[in-house]
Amino acid sequence: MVDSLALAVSVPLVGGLLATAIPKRAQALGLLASLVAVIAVAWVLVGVWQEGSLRSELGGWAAPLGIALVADGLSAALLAMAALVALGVGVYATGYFRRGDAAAHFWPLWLLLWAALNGLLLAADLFNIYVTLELLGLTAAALGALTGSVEAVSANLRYLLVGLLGSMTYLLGVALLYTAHGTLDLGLLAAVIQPGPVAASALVLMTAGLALKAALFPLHFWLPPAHANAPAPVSAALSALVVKAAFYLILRLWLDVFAPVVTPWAASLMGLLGAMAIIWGSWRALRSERLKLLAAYSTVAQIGYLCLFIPLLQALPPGSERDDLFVALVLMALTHGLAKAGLFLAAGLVQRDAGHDRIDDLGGTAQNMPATTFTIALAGTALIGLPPSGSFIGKWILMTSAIESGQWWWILVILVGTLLAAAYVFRVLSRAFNLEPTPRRFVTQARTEVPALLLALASVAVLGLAADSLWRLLGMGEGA
Amino acid sequence: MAQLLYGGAGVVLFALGLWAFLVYTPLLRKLIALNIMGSGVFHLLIAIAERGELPPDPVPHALVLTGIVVAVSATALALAMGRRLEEDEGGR
Amino acid sequence: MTAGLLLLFDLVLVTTLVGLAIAALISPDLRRAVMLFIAFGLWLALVWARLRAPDVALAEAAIGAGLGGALMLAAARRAARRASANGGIDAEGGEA
Amino acid sequence: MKSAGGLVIGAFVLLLAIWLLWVVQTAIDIGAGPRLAEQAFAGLPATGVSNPVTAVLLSYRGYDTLLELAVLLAALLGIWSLGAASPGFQAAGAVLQGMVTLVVPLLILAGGYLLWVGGHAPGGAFQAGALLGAAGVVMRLAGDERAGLPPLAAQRWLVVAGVAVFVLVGIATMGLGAGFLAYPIGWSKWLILAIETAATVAIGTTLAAAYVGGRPWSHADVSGQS
Amino acid sequence: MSLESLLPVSILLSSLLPGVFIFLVKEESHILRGVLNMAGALIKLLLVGVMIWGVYRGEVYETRLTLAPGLDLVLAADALSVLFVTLSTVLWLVTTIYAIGYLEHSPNRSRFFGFFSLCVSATVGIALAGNLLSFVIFYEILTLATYPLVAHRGTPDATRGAKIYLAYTMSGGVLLLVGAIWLQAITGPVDFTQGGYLGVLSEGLHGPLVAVFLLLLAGLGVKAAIVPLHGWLPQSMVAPAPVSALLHAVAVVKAGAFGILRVVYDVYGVGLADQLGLLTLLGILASTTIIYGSIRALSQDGLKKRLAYSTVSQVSYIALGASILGPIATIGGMVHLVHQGIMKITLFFCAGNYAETLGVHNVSQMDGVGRRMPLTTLAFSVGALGMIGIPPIAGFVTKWYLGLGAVEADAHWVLLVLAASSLLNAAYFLPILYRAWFRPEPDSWPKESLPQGRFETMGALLWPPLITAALCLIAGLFAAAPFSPLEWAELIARREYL
Repeated sequence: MVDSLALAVSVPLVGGLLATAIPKRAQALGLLASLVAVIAVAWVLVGVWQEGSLRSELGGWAAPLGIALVADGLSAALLAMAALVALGVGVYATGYFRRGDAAAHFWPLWLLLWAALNGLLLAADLFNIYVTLELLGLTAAALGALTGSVEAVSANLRYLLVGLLGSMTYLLGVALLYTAHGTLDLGLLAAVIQPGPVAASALVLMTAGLALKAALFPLHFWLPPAHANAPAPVSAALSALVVKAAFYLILRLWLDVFAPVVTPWAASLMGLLGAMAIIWGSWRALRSERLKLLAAYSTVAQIGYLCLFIPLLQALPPGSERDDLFVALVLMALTHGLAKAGLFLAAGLVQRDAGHDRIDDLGGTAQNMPATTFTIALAGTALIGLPPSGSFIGKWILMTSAIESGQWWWILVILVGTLLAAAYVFRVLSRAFNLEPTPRRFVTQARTEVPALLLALASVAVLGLAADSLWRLLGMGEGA
Repeated sequence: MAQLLYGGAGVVLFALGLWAFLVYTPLLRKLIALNIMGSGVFHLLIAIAERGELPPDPVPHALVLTGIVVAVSATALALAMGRRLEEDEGGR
Repeated sequence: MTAGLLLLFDLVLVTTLVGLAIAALISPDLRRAVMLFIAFGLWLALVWARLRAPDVALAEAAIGAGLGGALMLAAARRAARRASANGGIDAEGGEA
Repeated sequence: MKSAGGLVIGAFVLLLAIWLLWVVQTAIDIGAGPRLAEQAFAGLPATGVSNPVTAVLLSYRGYDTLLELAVLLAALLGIWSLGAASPGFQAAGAVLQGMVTLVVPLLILAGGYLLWVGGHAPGGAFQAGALLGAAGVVMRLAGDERAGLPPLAAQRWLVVAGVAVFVLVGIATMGLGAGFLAYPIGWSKWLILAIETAATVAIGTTLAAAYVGGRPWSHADVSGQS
Repeated sequence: MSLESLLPVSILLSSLLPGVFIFLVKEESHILRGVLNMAGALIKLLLVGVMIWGVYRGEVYETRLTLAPGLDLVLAADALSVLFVTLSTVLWLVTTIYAIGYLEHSPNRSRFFGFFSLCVSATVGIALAGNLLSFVIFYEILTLATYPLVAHRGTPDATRGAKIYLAYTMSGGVLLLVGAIWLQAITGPVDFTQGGYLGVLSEGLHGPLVAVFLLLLAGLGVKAAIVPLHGWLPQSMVAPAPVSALLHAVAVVKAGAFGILRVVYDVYGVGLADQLGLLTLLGILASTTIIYGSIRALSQDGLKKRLAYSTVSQVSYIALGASILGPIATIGGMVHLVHQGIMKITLFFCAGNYAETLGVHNVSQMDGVGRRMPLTTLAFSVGALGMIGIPPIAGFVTKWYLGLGAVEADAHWVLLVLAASSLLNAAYFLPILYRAWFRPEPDSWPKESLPQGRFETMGALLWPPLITAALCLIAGLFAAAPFSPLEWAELIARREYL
């Protein structure tokens, strides 16, 4: 019995070990491990596509004593996105880190981060989630500080501490649940959980801890400096994947495990925080002077969009409408993930070429790099939510649901957020239009520009036009 | 009764650590605070594992063991980052 | 040993533990704070031994209090050295 | 510490503590059962070890421990990426030196003992590894810049050893047709011992290297291209 | 997939794919870029020819892609879409020739032509959109693809114009989006249906339907430049002449007007729209725009600005036609979609020629241009007279049908609007013609660049306005011939009012 779920975690892990042990070959080994890991993830994806969901009991011990890995449509979709982004980031990194030394530090940590991410998405055990969260947080902070500049190290030290605070808070929630219910398995817990002070407190504690890690407004303060000062491939992974991973857990808890505990008031509060994140994040992105800071603030806003779904999902009874809304949420998360990865990778190229990333002074540089400017434009399209990107469809369904459930006020938030997003995206793009200089060719460095462009393109064209297959992937997983 | 007494102590430790984390700015103090917060949670887990006459529940023990190692790893990384900052500031 | 005596013993253990934690958290001198933290860790190990968790007690003493404490102590010593170099202005160590 | 803000935070934390105390009591009342204890003891014979904590750590929840070792490794990699280690302390006096020659072998011996008894008595890889690490710390304090560690190239292999053996065992059991980390009956005890040995070495090396606090003997620039 | 389902998407791809490749073409490869451009334009023309023939015979062409449950991207060809598709395709071909000549020596041509092709693809997508979702998708893509063209020159003026353009169209876009979503929340997914599909809804929903209409109208009105949402159009005249010509005479403003036609006829249905009082509202807005645009045009000295305000005014004839109940006015409105397009593009081509050849940008500099550039000025005169409504040029046909329709519907005030507008048209166009033909030439032109060919200017710049001017005459003279725009508009009206 070959267990694709365990492989999805252990392949990048082994890659990380090899890259640690043999630093001279770190890049080659890392790329090789990335390829194998992508195959493992594809295997999981095929399994979920055919079976609906996969479960494997590790160590031969069934839950609650053992730990299980579970892949349903949601985790499979996010795994696939992580694999795509990771592949893009990996190829990009070979062109980005010119010194072997930097690459030798990047690869082991990066592969461990990927392993943690896959582990988190597949985890079905509360304490195991804690361990993956810590692995994720440590590798992310270490990677973020890789440039070694004072800004990067201090921002990521703050990120590390905030992450630890979040983990501790989360762990207290886990301890309460184990005290009351004697199990750590998500599925078993969902079966026995009852509304009451313990469940409510555990949910609040865990959500607060995860919200810190997901940079949910008003706990987002650490994100912009940490993401803006990291090396570009790391920023891409942090913004696209690490933050989303924490949000994924919030989603799991609120929609699956704690569904009977969540009240309309609590869900509306999440929506409200999301609304504030959208407005605040977009506004700060608009006012940012640096491109990477803009992208980082836009991440704060995008997490807000995902939160808007929670009150609407909570209000809907199980059925096809709720399923549609749920898939729309996933679609939105995937689109943002790919788009934000593309945007950060492109921003890194602009920064490297110009020596800075001040938006007001980007004129000639951006113009001279058509492929990179295109990447920013495509990613921007997805961030605004314009067609044909996946987030357009997500937004359409979100707004439909807001109208149908009578919670029309969210629409106003979405509209304002959309216009603000358009303003900040086009503020950057307008720098790319001059008659001179005329770019020599479309692509200047294929190894870095093409992965960025493909990621952004995937967020716009693939997720937009092939969104229907996501319904099939998740529809089976959700057992609609 | 022991469960409640020790578990309550765990919660108190958690709260004390949280308070100190929020109130102090120096890195080392924040780390002490975080470690005491963590110890509080671990303490709660150890407390509920104790079952009087019966042998204690080994699962929380194992969780805490894992937690201790994770906490010390994070502390070590944070201290190294702090030292890097000190060196940079000292070099200016 | 009667139950009452045991409870008293427990109470003393817990009170000392919390007292050490408070002392470690609010001690004005950073190096003493770390020392107190180490003492707290060792006391915690003792309490856990009382709670029949010898494995964890060993680990906490060796890893949590021992190595964690050693790391912090080194940092505190550096901070103190720096503070004396700066004329004692920045006694609290690096900013987070 | 700003007094007004500190007061607000203090009040908030106090309320939180009271609320949590009540919740803990409620939780204990709800869950006053055996939780997982009985199952853990019932499964013990199949694990090949008699110390239940070791059974949980390496058999029932071995996967957690695997990732935990990865966390430790990640922390060290992070520390290494931050730059070179600072120079060690000046050579210690004769008294300390004498103590080192006594203490270090003792620590290593105790580590080996703890590792061995971990299967049936309190102890195991973490405690043993911690003692090895402590030996390194003592040597560093006594003036050995390397904290008794081998050269970097060998260190790299040692620090990955724990996770490597663990994950390879997992993949191997999977290849044998059992699940990931599902040790075949009869092999269990020895596989666990092998994993624990590797883990002990890795933990000891990692902790000592973390105490050294940076990449030794390499001063190349680590900054990325941004 | 059958041939019938492939045709609409092939028409879309015939400009999209060349567009994508053009981006990748090196700046120096003039010939490759030209070949890609022309091949795309010709293939599209061919495919559209097939489609015209098929739709005339009643064939159904439909490409359908399910994006999500209930959300289908539909490209379908009915008579109305064919009208718009044909217009854009023919004018794209002509404008491509013009643009190749116009941008001969200017930098960043790959970027320009790439986005130019994307714009045409988006316009064709709008024309073929088979439901409101598809319409919104292409409508937004059009916004995105035109922004780089407006900003193309990168001067502070261009950046500012592009910013204003974007602010208007994005705001309009989100209102349209909300309207479309609200409507779909009420009805569920429904394709455009001749005669509308909302008539069957209960009266209780009439309140929301009015609100939805206002949202849709606000969104479409921005691109159709209906007062007070027209502010972006004069500002966007900083764009290069081919952009102003194709996009601001044809693609963008027509997309808005076309959308209004779709909403009135194929979503609400004229009956329901009239019953809800929406036609009256539309009529008032359109009339106001017609008069206001003409008055503002009077005082513009910049030739392109004057043409822009003229566009503001003329595009609303289409909405006016839709607002009058009855098939004859419908024909007038629909046929103006084509007529206004070919007339206005002629005028913009000519304005571009004056600017390129002589450096003439303002009306006050146009004394005697007719002697210096007789052929261009001849084309300009045809376009201008057509706009005023002089027979036998195409514009006359429009005004005649609108007038007849107004009489038929007893909306006599429309005649007043038409008369006033025609007078104003004359007042701002005739002085130009007078200057051009009858004033003496000045001693020197502002910035004359001598043409290298036999004609008054480069051939690539001269032929397009002559062709479109000829089309204006043909559309007017042979209005009754089969497959003329008028005949086709009658076909649509017959099917709508069936």
